[in-house]
Amino acid sequence: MMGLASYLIISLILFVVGLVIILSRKNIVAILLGIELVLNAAALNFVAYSRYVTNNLDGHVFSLFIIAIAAAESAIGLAIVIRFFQIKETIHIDEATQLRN
Amino acid sequence: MFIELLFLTSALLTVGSAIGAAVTRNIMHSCVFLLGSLLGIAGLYATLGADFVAVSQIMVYVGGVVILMLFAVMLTGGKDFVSRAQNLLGLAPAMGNKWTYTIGLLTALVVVLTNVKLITNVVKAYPAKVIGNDFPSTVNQIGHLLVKEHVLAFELSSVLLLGALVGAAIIARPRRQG
Amino acid sequence: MEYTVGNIAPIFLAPVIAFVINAFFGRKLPRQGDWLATLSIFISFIFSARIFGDFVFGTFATDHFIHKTFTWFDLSHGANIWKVNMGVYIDNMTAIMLLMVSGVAFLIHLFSTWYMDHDEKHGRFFTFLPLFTSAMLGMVMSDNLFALFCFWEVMGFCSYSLIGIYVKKEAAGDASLKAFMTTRIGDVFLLLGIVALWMVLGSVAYVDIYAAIAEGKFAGQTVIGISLATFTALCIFLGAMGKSAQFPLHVWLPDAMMGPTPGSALIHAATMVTAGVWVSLRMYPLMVLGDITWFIAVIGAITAFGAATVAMVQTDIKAVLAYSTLSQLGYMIIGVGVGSYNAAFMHVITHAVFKACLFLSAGSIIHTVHEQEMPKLGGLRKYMPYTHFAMMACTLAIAGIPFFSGFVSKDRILGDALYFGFMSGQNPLLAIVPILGFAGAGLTAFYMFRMMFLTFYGENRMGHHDAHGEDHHGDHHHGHEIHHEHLDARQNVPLLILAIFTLGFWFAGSLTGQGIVKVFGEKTEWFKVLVEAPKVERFVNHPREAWGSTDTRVKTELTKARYDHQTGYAGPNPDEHKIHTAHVIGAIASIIIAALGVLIAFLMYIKKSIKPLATRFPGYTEVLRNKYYFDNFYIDVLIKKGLLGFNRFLSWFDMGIFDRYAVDGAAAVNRVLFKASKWFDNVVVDAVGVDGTGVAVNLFNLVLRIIQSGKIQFYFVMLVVVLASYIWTVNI
Amino acid sequence: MNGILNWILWLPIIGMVGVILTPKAKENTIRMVTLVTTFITMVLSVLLYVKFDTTTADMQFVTKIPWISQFHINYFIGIDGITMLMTFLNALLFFICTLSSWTVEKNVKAYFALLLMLQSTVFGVFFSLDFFLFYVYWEVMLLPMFFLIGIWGGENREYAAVKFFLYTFFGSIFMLVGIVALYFVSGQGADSFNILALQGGKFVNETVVIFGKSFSFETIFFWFMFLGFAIKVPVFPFHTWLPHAHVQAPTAVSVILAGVLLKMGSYGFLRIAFPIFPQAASDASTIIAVLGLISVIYGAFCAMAQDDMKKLIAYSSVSHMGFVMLGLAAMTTQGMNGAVLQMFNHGTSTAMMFLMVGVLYERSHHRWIVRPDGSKGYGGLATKLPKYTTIYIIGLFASLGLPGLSGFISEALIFLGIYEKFTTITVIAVVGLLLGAAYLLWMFKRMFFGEVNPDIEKYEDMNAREVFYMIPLCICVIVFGIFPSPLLNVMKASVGQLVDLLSKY
Repeated sequence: MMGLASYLIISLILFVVGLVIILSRKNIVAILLGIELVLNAAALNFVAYSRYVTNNLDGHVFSLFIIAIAAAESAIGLAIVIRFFQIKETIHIDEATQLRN
Repeated sequence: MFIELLFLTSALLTVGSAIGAAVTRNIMHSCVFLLGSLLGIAGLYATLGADFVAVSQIMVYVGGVVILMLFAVMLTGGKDFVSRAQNLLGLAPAMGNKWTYTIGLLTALVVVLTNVKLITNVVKAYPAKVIGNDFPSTVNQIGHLLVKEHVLAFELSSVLLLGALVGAAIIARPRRQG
Repeated sequence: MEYTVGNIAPIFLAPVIAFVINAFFGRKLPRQGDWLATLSIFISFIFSARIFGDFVFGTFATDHFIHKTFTWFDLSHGANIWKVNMGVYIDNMTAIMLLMVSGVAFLIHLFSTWYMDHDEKHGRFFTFLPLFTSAMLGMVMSDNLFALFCFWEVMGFCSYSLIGIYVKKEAAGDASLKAFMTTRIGDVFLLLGIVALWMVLGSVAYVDIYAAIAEGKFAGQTVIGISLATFTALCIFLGAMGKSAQFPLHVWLPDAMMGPTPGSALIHAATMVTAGVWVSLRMYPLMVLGDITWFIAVIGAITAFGAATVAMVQTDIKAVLAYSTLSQLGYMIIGVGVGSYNAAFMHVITHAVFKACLFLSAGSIIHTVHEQEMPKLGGLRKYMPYTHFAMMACTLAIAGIPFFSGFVSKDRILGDALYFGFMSGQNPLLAIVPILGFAGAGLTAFYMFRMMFLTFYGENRMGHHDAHGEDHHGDHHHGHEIHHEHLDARQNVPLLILAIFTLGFWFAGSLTGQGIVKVFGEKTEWFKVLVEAPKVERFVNHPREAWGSTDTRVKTELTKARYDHQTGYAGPNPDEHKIHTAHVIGAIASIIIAALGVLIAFLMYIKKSIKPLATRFPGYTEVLRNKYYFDNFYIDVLIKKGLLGFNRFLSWFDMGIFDRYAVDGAAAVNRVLFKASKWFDNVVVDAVGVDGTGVAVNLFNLVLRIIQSGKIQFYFVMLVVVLASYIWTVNI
Repeated sequence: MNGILNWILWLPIIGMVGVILTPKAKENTIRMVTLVTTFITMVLSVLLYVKFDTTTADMQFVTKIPWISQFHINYFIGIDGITMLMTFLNALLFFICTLSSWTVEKNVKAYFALLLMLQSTVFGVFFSLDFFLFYVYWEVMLLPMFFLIGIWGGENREYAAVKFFLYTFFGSIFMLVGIVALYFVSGQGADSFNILALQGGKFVNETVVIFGKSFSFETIFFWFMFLGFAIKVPVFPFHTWLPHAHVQAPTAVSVILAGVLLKMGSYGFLRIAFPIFPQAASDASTIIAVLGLISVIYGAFCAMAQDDMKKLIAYSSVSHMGFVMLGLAAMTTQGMNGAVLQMFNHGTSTAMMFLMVGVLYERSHHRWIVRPDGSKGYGGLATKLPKYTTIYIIGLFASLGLPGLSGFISEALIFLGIYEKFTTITVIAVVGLLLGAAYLLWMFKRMFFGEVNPDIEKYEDMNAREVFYMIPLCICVIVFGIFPSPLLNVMKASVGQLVDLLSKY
């Protein structure tokens, strides 16, 4: 039951769910939430491979960096959301059109 | 046996919460489901013998990111919490409607098919390897790795975090209109 | 005589230096540098006169030439040799032309210092005039078509600048634009011809082209289905048509009279417009090889006759002269076409002298009385005796009265045309050439004397109108108070000098022009002897000198020869008898016709016993006044015809724009096309093709449109799809 | 000695740092720093010209330092004859543009910093001999350009900036694919990113399998590169970004855009597309020539229809760059030399035209030759602004190819070059010369002749600064029109080498 394949499948499910959230939601916070899931799927893959394939700890280190960067990213992202909300009074993604044309 | 139980519960928690987060139409609920999913992942890390990563996961995500998200949801005034009906400008509902979900699921299908293909290859390449239940502590080794081999990335990520911190503060700072 | 850089280059460089100095410091010089320009032309004149003396007064034989070259730039690399050589090519024709150009230009500069005095454009005028003169001298001296083209265009630029010199007049802008663009049509063809010759023969030096003709290098070469010789000859002649204002491209020359009169005299009468004739003469062997001489003759005949008819009804004194220039250029082109090489070139020279003088006389009149409408002039003979004398001499010359230069040159052209049209066994339709030629000659006599009679004879009509009461110069020559003309070194001495050279014997060597009463004794008929169509065989392996080297060739004595229009003096021509007959008939006929023309003019305008044209043939006069509706045809009809067709097609999207231009006649028919392409560019390619929301016809549209939609999620979908398709196709 | 080139490349960056360190309020200091930097760069480029060895076609002043050694990416720069001309042009135009930008008031510091950054990146594109470095500079160049148009542009600036960016980016994506493909095909060895080592038709026999079908490697990737460079030139179907960008960009940026950036496209053909894929280039020459011809004629027709001065000159750029493409397609000594010379000459003459438009715009704040309501935008300028008119005439006639000014020789060489290969195209292309004269002189007539328009009564003639920065261009246009040898001698060895290579295919 516990093999590389099962971890990969869990990671795939997480990734797909994150992707569905990103693609189907128009709420910026929700999109960020989806991104977190996608990142976690990737990190999980790293650790799984690290255990079952390479047998060293580089995967762990990498997932630690992913965690760090995801934290930074969500901090910035959420700050932008707040700022965006102050300007636009909404956090609907389709309103973010300042750069178009 | 304990490990397998832990794996099972963690996996169910992870997948179930993730799907819940995707399905629910309330952003608050979504965040809480995310919390569950992240906890499940921490459990999965534990089953892989990645104790340090699991703890970091709980501390950073559960303690930091999700809380931050909840704050953001609240700070944005509670609007768009739940699925809006068709509103001004004819925008799609904030938490998605059947069209957006259709697109999302179609894309997901593509991704799943693609990945299944990849995973089968991977599984063929690395046939199931029985790993003993020995879980030595990784903290010591990770510490060495971080300050020796990966020291540049480590330092850079610290700078990045600092920059993100300051940047986030500057961006989110309310400005006087005028 | 040795020729080095030192005694050839100043001819060209002296006016260039004057141009540069006047262009930068003209305003600071006394009299805005007009003396400098005049002086520089005089220096050119001195050096030209020396060359003329060497070549003409018996030092060299007919086929002698100086050819010095230098490399302008060099694109050789490795074994691939390709150089652009420039050089000086001086033969008898060049020597004569140099003297004529620098001499006439000097006199016109001298006159201009009087004419342009106190004019607001004085400085600018004396900047462009030396530049023009240098370009003309350079063109005459250059040894290849490419250099000729360069100077040709610079002359066009000077012409453009001088026509448009009075920038405040809208009409000056129109006229200058028209002049430049019309000649440019010919120019691009000339360039095309040069390019074709260059790439096939490897050189465009005259001597190399002659050698190539002699060696038969043209045989079998074709360009887009036409033989190379015909194609290049036609291209070069089209260039000549533009510059020499021949029939379909003639419309610019009358308008070019917007410029100051001395400028018109130099550029649009004496020199620049003869550049076309010059290049046709230089490339005469090519024209013969390409078999387009009949075409040249017909074009010349149409121009000669058509312009003469229009000149009959013009009332502006400069317009009459402009159309007479057109007509005379037509005669030169006839001369080229019918093989009258020598006489065509002689007409270039004689015409330059008398037409420059006529224009200067007109300038003298205009500047004195401030009026150029002939019906408002009259009786000026008493007030302006010197101008009258000069103008009368020139009128006699242009009208083809015996003893004057025009008779000599034009009569020979007409004699050859007669032979060409009736006796040489050509296509009988080509008889049109001599018929139109002779008719034009009669008209020339008529309209020139009409001009003389209206201007200088009869009662003074100046009192009948308010002749520019205020004039900004502070002069007081107007109304009945025209002051009596004094002999002035700058006003009328140049005219009188030119008038002296309207006598025929200077050119013909004999008083009558037919070799009967000889004036020059031994060197009789120098012009006939020295100028002849190039004999191409002589140029195979011709000598060429680098700039630094001196001329070491053995000089041969001048060889005497009899005039013979097709084979030169190579031997007895079986047709010589016929040609001689044609010339005799031609001479007699042209004397009669000219006399008839003068007589009619006399009866019509002095005796008033014949009703003037306008009352006799009102309909035809109207046609003539409108210049055969050429301007209207080019501007209004072509545009409007083209426009209406396009309008129906395009009106659904933009009616107003086209409507506006339908009324405006300034643009050419191209305007319609331009508008269409603008629309095409903005609406179809740009808006629909790139920005348009229309169906995604091609990937490019699709990608741009999607990126521009700003929907980040769609972006994601595309990303995923692309990645997935990558994985599926790569087959990991 | 090799140091000069590095100095030229990095001096603008040093200047940019200087500008950034200067306090924002000291606007004149900022301008002076920029001016001094560009001036020294120009002096260095003249020095480079003096030291340049014209006898060889090899790269000179070469610097090669490993950068990312895992992928064999080097900091590898050097110049040959073609680049030498472009270097000089770039240095000259930026110096002039700095002077002409003296009147920019909005956010001076950022403007000059971006201008200097742009200069350095453009130098980088021209100097790079490493493919990766080339691509980096090619892309980085977009950044300052995007902001310069997007911030200091006209009323519709964002649209123009985004359009410019996307168009170029679209092209460079294809170029990137080509670079990666070359990297793999050439064996990922030490010279896989070395432009010089890739040259010479080494991939003639390579094939590439796409969707199971086999294609000629050369053909596929030549067209990929073609797309990237053709958009930059721009060649006919890809030209629509140019009028927008030109109309919206501030004067100096228009000058740089027309004067230097367009040349990057044709430079790409000369340095990359042709020598690396000679077989495909030689096969494609007819198509390139036809596209060039369409650009010439179509650009001229479009220019004729414009009422906006800048748009007119923008379309004239399309037309003139069409001549460059014709010359490149000829692949003969005359045509190639003519094309490179035309690149330089178009740089100077179009720069003059855009600068003159800028000078007038500062006085009138509009660019209408004929206003939308049909009235004249100007009229009688020749009476009112004599100095301006004189310089304008020089630029105008240089643009339309009057012999004695620079444009003529290059156009004549191009015609000579294409005649043998594409006779029919030559016959049609000469019409472009005619149209070129028509639209320029017609514009001149509508603006400068006639009664003085009451609007322009208050305009002042060009001041000393404006005259000063026009003088170098006037000298270039006149001197190189009469003596083209200084330019031709520099480039003919390099061009000859390329012609020799192409003539084998």
